[in-house]
Amino acid sequence: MEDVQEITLLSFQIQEDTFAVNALKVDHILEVPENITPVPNAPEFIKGIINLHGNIIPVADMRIIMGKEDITSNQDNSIIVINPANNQDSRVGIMVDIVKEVIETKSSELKETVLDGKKGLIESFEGTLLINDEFIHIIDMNNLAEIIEK
Amino acid sequence: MLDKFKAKFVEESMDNLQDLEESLFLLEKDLENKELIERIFRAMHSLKGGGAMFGFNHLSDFTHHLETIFDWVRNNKLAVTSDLITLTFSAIDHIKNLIKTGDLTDEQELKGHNQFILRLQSVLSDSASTLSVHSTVDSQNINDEISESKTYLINFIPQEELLQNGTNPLYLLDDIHALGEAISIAYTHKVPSLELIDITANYCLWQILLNTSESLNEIKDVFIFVEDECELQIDLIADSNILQKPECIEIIKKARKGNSLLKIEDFQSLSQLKPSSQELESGEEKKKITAIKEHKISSIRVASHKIDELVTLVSELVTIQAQLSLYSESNEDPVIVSLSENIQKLSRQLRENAFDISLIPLQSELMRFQRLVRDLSKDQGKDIDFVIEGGDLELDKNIIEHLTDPLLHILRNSIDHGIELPEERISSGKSPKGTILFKAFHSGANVIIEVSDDGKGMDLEYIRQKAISKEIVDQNAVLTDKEVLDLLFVSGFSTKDAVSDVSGRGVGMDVVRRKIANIRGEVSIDTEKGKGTTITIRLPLTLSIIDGLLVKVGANQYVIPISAIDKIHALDPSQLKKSFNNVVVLDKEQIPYIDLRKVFNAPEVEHDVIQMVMIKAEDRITGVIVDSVIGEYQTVVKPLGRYLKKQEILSGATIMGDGTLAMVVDTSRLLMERKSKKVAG
Amino acid sequence: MLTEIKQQFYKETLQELKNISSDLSAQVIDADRKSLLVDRIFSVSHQLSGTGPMLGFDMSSKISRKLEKTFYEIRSGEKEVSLQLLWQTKRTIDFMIDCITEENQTQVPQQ
Amino acid sequence: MTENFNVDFKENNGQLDIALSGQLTINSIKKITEDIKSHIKNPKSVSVSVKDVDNIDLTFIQLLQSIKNSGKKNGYEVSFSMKLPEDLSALLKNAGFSNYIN
Repeated sequence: MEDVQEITLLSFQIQEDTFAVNALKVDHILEVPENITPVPNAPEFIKGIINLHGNIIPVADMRIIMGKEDITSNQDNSIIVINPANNQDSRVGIMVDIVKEVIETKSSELKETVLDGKKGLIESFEGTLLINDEFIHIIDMNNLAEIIEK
Repeated sequence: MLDKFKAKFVEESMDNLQDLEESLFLLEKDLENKELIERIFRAMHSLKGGGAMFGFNHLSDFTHHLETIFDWVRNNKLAVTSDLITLTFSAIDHIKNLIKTGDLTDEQELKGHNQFILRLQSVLSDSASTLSVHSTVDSQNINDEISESKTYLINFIPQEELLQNGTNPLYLLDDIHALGEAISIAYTHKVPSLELIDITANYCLWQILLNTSESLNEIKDVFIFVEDECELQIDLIADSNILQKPECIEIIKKARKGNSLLKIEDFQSLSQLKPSSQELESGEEKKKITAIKEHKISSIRVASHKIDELVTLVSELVTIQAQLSLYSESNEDPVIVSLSENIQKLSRQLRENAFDISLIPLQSELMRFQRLVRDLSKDQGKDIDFVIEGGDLELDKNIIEHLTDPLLHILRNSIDHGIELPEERISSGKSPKGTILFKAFHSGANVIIEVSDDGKGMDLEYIRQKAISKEIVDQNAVLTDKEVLDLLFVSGFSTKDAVSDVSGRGVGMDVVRRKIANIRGEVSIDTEKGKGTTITIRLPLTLSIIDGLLVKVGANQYVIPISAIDKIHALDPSQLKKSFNNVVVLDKEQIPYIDLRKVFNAPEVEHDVIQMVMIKAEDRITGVIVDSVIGEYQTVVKPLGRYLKKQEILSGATIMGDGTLAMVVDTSRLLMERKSKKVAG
Repeated sequence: MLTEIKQQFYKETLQELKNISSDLSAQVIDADRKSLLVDRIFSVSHQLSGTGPMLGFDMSSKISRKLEKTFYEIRSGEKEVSLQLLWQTKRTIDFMIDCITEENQTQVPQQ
Repeated sequence: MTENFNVDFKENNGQLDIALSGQLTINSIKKITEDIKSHIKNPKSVSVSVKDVDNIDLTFIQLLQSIKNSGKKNGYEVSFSMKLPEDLSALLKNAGFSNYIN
């Protein structure tokens, strides 16, 4: 058996689904700025680049990555800047419908993620948490980074 | 915490190794340079010590053997040979490996490691015979070594207890004589008469004149176990052997007779040493020590990420400052305007300083090049003089990091395929020794690095034929020499199977060009059959700042590096419509062009006039169509990062004064893209 | 009991000193053996200077303290091993052999 | 412990001859010194001859010097004659004591 670890998650909503990422690897949560500079010839899910305190951060639209069709924006949209490899180069913003909450839990609470059919481009999840009858799928950040990189 | 020290050790060891390699190179040219030998020994010594401390046991053990070899060398027990230097070089490689990997776990590697240690040990045992000869030769053949030997005056004044503690001073004096030619003067005037004597006490003291080529340490070590029981002073009195000079013999006679102690000054007239030679000597030593200290203080070690951070912060400051300027101009508050101007001045200086800090001398990488040339030429039996000019030139560390591999590749090509074997060179009327000249210099806002060899040059016809056989060019194509050479850069032109091919110069040049292009550099080749080849790399001074032309394409702003721009032309859009095959006629010249609006999929807007930026690359002009030109702009380039590295035409982005972003166009990539498309279809 | 311990100590120390002395007489001392020797010299001198006085080997332990100090420095890297140093070490070790032997002889009758 | 050195004295008309041999080192030097002290009463001259030496060290050289100094003080002549094996004479010579050897 694996050691039981305390984990801190940041959950967010993408339409009807709730996901979460490791909160320790979240650098910033931003409002969607007015101008995201589009990058020509980039994959569809790359919204563009933004200026975050003098650094260039690419922003990926999680709704497209998750295979959602409706990508109309609203006021609650946020960008979560994650840093999977803990260096400047690996920082990327992911655009989500709404940021929900910080969850403290234990690794033993995680269940294996079972998905009905493919959820967009993501191939692996670190697990699923059931809180108040709601499934929260924990995104494997490295997998996400690989997808954006491709 | 320990990890931090460990990382520091690794970093420092790498420095140490570099120093070691540098010294070895110098030693190879000057086999008996004591100072170098000492430096080498020191470097090994600290590697060993640090290695043990931080748990690099194999490293420590291995270096210990190497250190012993150089301990022998510095004690004249072992001569420096070219073989020894070669062995040491490969030992350094092994040490590097041990530093990177830590202790070995792989069976095979461990075996190799142990075999290497045996090799090192055999160096010592092989010299066994020479050793025993040497130590006896020392005293007899001392006259042959006059030039190297020095004369010391040793004052040995034991305490009374010396004998009770089991020391036999006669032996020590005998040992002094074994170090070279020596004359001892024993002073017995303190011996009391029978009635008063404590017979087991020591009453004698000695002065010894010693001429030896041994080090001061070796002399001191004679007295190692009596140092607490005696006064000992060793002074250099002459840089040569003065023992047989009549004046010296006279001085000694007098001292013996009169029981009067010799003084250093007594020998002044006898030596070439300047007055107060002894002070001079220690003064020199002091100077050396302070020199080292000063050296340490004059530079400090900073983790490179901290410099990156500094540059980032300064860039941010510059950006904010630009915003402030914009605001103050529109605000017309004289106080703010003047404050803003001051901040602008300061931040510009600060920026220049910060960029200057991130420059490092090319020197740091040269060692690897020297190693490569040395090792490869030895392997291949080629005699090559590797000349370096401009090694102190400074470049952005990020550029240097990316420059090393391509340069190694170019050098390898020069050695493998350029420089001929000595006999071959003789038969073609050249000196048997080939030369590779590595030259770095400034040229405007660029740095040029040239690697030229006086080897056999490239066979253009061969390259042409090969390109034809690979269906890269048409059989009937008429190509200039330059165009033929450009074929070398076409990817897939030369492949690995060509490595062993003697005419295969230019192997992997496509990779070289790509890597150089990544740091916004350009590569070109000049060659003359039979005479040699020159590869020229043109680089920007720094990666993080460029002078750019800000242009607009669609809704986006882009920066085109000024260095690539020849001039700007305004065009009537109708001129493009008339053109076919993307060529526009200007001043009766056909100019191929690239429409950035198409490349970037920007919606085509009707303009009265559009702008064509003329890009010059490799003597060709290509037009780049943009919607409008905004102006010149000096800017800090930020990388787009790993997620957007596929966007090859863009080399980065820059933050404008108002906080918006503009992307930087990589012109050479843009042109290449166009070329490869053309080649493809 | 003390006599036994003393004899044991004497025998072992003497043997090690003799071994070291003969190793030091070798024409060539390669690096490996050298570092081993340094360790051995340190440990025998350390032992003798520590335990020696308790067992009545006053003189030899006094001398061994010099070795101990020097070889401590060598092991910690403060001092280097020169040929001359090894030679002086051999001289000292040889003297210690004489010394410890004599001390053993002169004390045995008293026990 | 048997003595491994030998001291002989011959007195003739105020002329004292001292003959020494064997181990002339720190271990025996006290005895040798006592012996000599007890024999030197009020001589006219002292002649020390050293031969068949097994070993010699500084204490012995100092003893010789001390005898010489006593002679100077008390007004008698002191002379030495030393026959040493080659290694020992080299040792003394290297230590600056060549004037004691003949």
